[in-house]
Amino acid sequence: MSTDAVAAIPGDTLRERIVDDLRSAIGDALLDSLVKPGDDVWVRVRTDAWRATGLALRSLGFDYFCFLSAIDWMPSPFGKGEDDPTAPAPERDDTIAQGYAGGETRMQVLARVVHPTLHVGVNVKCDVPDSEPVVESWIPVFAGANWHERETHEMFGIGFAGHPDLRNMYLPSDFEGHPLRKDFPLLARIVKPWPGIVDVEPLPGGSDDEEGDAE
Amino acid sequence: MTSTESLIDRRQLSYIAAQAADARLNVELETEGMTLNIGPQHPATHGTLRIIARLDGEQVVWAEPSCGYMHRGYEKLTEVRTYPQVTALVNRIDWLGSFANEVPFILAAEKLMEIEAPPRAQWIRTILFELSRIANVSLFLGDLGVQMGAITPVFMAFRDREYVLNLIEGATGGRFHPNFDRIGGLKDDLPAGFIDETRVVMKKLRNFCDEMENLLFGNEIFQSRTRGIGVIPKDVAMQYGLSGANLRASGVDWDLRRDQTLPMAWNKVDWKVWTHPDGDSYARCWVRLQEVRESTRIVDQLLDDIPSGPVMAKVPRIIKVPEGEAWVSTENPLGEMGYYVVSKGDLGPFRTKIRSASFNNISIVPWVLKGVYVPDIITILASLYFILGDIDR
Amino acid sequence: MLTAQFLLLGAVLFCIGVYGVLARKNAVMVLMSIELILNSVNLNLLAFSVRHGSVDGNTFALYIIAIAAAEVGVGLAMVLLIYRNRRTIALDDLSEMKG
Amino acid sequence: MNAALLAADLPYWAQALLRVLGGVVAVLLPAGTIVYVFLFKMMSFMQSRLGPMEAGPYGSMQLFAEVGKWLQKEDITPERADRFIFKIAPLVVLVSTFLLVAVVPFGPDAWFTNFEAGVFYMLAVSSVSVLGILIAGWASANKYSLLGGLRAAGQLIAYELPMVLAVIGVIIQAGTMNLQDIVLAQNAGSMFGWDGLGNPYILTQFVGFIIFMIAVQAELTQTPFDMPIAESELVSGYMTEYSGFRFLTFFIAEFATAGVFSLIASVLFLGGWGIPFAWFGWDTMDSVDNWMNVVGPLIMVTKMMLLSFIIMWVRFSYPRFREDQLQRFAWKVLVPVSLVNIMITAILKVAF
Amino acid sequence: MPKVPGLLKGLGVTLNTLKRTTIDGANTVQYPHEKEAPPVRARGVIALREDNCTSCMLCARSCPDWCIYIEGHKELAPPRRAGGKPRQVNKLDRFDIDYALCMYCGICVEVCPFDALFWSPEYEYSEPRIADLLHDKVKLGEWMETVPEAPALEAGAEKKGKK
Amino acid sequence: MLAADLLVAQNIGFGIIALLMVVGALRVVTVNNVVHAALWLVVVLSGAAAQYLLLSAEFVAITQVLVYVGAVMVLFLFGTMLTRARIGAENDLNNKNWKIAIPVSLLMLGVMSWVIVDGFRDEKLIENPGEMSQVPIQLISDDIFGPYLLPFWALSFVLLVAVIGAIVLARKD
Repeated sequence: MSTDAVAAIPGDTLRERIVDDLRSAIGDALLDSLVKPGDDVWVRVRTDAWRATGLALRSLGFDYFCFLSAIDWMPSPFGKGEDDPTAPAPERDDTIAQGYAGGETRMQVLARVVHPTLHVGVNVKCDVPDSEPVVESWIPVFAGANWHERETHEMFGIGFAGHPDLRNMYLPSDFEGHPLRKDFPLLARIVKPWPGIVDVEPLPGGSDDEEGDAE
Repeated sequence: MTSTESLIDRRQLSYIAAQAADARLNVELETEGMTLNIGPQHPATHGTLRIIARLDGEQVVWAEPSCGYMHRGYEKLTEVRTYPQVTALVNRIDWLGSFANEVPFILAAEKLMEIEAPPRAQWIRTILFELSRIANVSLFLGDLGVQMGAITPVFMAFRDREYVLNLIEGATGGRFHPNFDRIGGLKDDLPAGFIDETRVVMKKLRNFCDEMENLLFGNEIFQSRTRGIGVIPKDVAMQYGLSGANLRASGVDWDLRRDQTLPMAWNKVDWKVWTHPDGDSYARCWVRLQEVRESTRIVDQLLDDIPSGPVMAKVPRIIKVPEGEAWVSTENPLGEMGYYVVSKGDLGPFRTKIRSASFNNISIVPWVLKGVYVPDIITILASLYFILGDIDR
Repeated sequence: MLTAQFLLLGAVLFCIGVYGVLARKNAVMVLMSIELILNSVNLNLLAFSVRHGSVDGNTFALYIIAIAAAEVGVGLAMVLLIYRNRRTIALDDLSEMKG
Repeated sequence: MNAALLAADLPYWAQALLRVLGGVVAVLLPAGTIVYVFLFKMMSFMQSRLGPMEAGPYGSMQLFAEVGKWLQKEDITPERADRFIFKIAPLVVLVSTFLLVAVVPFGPDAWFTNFEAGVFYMLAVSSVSVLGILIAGWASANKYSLLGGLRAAGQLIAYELPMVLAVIGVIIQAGTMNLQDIVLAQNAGSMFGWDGLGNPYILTQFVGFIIFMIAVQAELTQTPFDMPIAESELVSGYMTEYSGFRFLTFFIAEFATAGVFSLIASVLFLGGWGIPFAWFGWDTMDSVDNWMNVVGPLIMVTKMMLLSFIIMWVRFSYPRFREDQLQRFAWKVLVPVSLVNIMITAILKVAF
Repeated sequence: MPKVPGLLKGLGVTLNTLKRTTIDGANTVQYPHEKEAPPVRARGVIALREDNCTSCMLCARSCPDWCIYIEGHKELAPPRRAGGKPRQVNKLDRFDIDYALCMYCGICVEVCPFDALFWSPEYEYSEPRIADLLHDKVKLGEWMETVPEAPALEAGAEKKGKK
Repeated sequence: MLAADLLVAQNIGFGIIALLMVVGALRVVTVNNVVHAALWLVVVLSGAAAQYLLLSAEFVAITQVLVYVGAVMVLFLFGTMLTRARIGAENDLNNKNWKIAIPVSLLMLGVMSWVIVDGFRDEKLIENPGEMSQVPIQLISDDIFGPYLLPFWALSFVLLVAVIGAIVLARKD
């Protein structure tokens, strides 16, 4: 019955122990970590230790590969596409702010592995150098990373050293650009103006500040 | 190459050897190699998946799925939409079990907002979640027959799935895309008469499961088509991140409904996680059949004691989710469906990584199809059970 | 009906078959030509069977058909073997009897 | 159909014409009936639905609508196909069906031809359809079609052997290869000295009957042996590229052959145009009353429907085999079993 | 190879279904002749009560597909109380929903603060031309007749006024 | 039916079928597509079966259809499709001495026709065509299992050897 299983679900001490174990395994390659109480654990590792982290996690018993992706922390220069195309472009905050466990670069690779018997997962992040966006491939660690890395490469333009074939998964092979990067415009929001821009025409000659007593 | 890799290679080789030993007539006529394109328009790939298979006679030397014919870029789309709008969007990922897609996303947003739906909402969510699982997997059971040439099961599946869809539509208004979950609860309460109807339907579905067991699973032809075909060992399944029934059929006792604490009602009732040690196509199909049965049991028990009360927690009218990151995954009909939501405190998510089950499940295809025969491609694909929208997102 | 008309038909088929065996390069085509020859023989056998009012001709025609089936079976197996090893079934290229 | 009945009075050409017309009726009528009763209605009912209901009462005119639809469809030939062969292939298959029906006796005098070696002829002619299927698959210039054609050829050859062997038991028991005589032998026969029931060979040759029906199922490429057309694997196998009239030809051939094989099976195993308790002691073909020429065909159609029902029932219920399993089943199960059956039959024949 | 029981059981299932369909009738409905009534909550088509609409643009703004087009102008209406100031009201000029784009999420119905939009379970409005799926305010108003009452709720639900 | 009628009908039938067979046989050895050649061969073989029927050998004719058309030709087509059956013409089906083959076979034909015509002149196949009836199968079986039993055994052995040989040759390993 499920009550035993619920009892076995680990608490935050276990999560902290996992971080400690990982730190002892990879040393100072572990840059930062965050244990959110009752929730989840995030660690950030050095770029050159990306594969080593994977191997270390496997040896810690994290055999289940959940997903691998990336995050582009740059705020979108296009907003939500709900601006009036005739009006001047609005000012937008373009400071890059990374999320949990910090970061230094615009893009981060994010992966999640899970311990199949302890039922606890770890979110691993690693910075992707802005100059040369390449990290090590995780295929030798988890064979299933193959497709995830292909997808990430296609969507973010992040290279994976040691990946046998980084072909596009979804898009045509001659597609230019990396759609999930924030500076890639979403065409659907550009070709057509937002119907919410059009507002009710004011009363001819009437002043706008005057409020009727309706509703 | 690590040691595990060579182990996998060895298993793969022995698997190929075993398959080759079964060669028809034991006389293999070697023929010119041939590349067969299965799809994108092919009756076996329910959707527009394309499998490029290099054949030697009828044996597959190398196979590679090529997806993307239905890529809709949902991860990008979520970045320009508000949270309620995203709920309508994620319905369309696994379109056969739509309601189940909404739940983890809403739970992730609720986690970031640190609110929890009231118990009645949790109960109803769980009931609808399981109903969508039944709707999804019962279609799988019927479709399985069609993939193997039996045309009758699919009609029976559609017949009984219709009852479930009627229930979902009666409660949510949407037959396929309910869009019923809201951050903090549900859009509305159940309509009167829902509980009684559901009980009747659950009985019908258990009957449907019996019929499938007699018509398909007990059939020796079906067994000889599926047993020992497409064996996925435990460690390979874990490496590729298989989930759901595919993982449990490889003998991994892991069900996210049981093994994590979510504000849902699964751990309030008595049910069983089915596993199968074989890891072959038959095991995958069999586990799914048992899961449909188990789901009907869960629904029946949940119906007995729905708590009364509101279905909506107190949430602001304009929902802004506080800054943070959250990962929530649930055991969807197809497997583990998770959302990694990054919020910057806006009306909509900053980035959403949609971890869909089929993407991982289908990524094992090149591995598992090596050395099988053309008819087995179909069996294995059918037993892995994917939804195109769930692969391409 | 004359005896000669069947025999002449047989002769024509036989000669066409001989031409095929001599002129064809493709092993399968040669086998087909041999079938032509065998059939012309059968035609003769049956014609004489009728001519002499005996069923022996029928019997041996049946034997020949059976032999032909066996011959084609083995012949095609050899062709496939050759094709597998050399990727061609042109007989001219097969100057040596190595597998 | 009763061409032979009128043979004495009619000139040569009229006889021939009658036979051709009779043959067309004997092929198209069962095909149409099977398609409507089983494919449209029984299948639908087995799947909790009603099937076609719009064309005519209970959709009874649906078949004509379908034929009309097919006839007005464009006759597409793939660009890289071998045009001539592509076009004649369906006709080869259909010709095989027409040649098959020619030996089936429908009554004491209602037959098209009365071959001495009728059973043997039937087996020979049924194998011609393989040729049509094979060249249809090849000429389509489509990989699925080619695979389907090759599969069909392999399967049809593999199942011809059990079929021949199953029939040999009947031949041994009846002592003749003439289908008409086999009917007579069954109905005029007796079991343990009691001749009320006659001696339908389904009782004494039950194993043979089962093997024959399995082989028929395979010859017709119906599920569980439908790999050549395997919808979910090969799209439609050798029929993939066919449309319009030529697809219709394949379609008619498929169901007409089902009907003809049912007819032959009922001749071989169910006593043909005779029924138990209505065989009034006739012991030679000439002594059979003339009215059997009218009743006989009706009895035959009834038996055909019965056997087609079984064929279709299995078709709608089972998943399909895999190619190698099918071959193994034919060579390792059916052939040995039928050989043993022949042996036992021969021994018993000699012993009694 | 195959043992008999499993194969026979399969035949039994189909025969049973055949029997059931013959006796109890089919599970399907002969569609154009008889129709199944969709449930009350079914999201078939959106109806517009034009009087309630103030062209506040909320629905158009929250539509994920941008398929609602609203144009309106302000206008002076006679005062509600005698002697009062003339009110300024929003008058609706255009209210179109493009059903070729709509994904039936129902957000517009929910966000409408003035109860101007309703779901109707009506579903037979397919058109041969895609452009005809753009329903204008007249057509949307006609759907109002088909809008049903909200259903009663299941036992244990907290009663609350319709929002 | 009159014997003379039958004779005319049979002769016309013979002529048509013989013409078809000769054309078919010529196409078999000249056409430049393996599958087409095989199909022409089917025409020849079916024609041969019809000729056998004319020669009152019903059983042999049916066997011809069963074995040749139903099995051997299918095997041919199967084999060619497994190896290299392309759609369209192939150029290199003839070898270089096909030019010599023509006079050789023509010479043979000449010699043989001269011998046949000289030897049989207008000798009738059977004196009274009306008496021609199909050979009873029983006679054939008596023949096979009587005087010609030894060849039958030898043949069975040959067939067995052929089956084993074919399997051994075609096996992959």
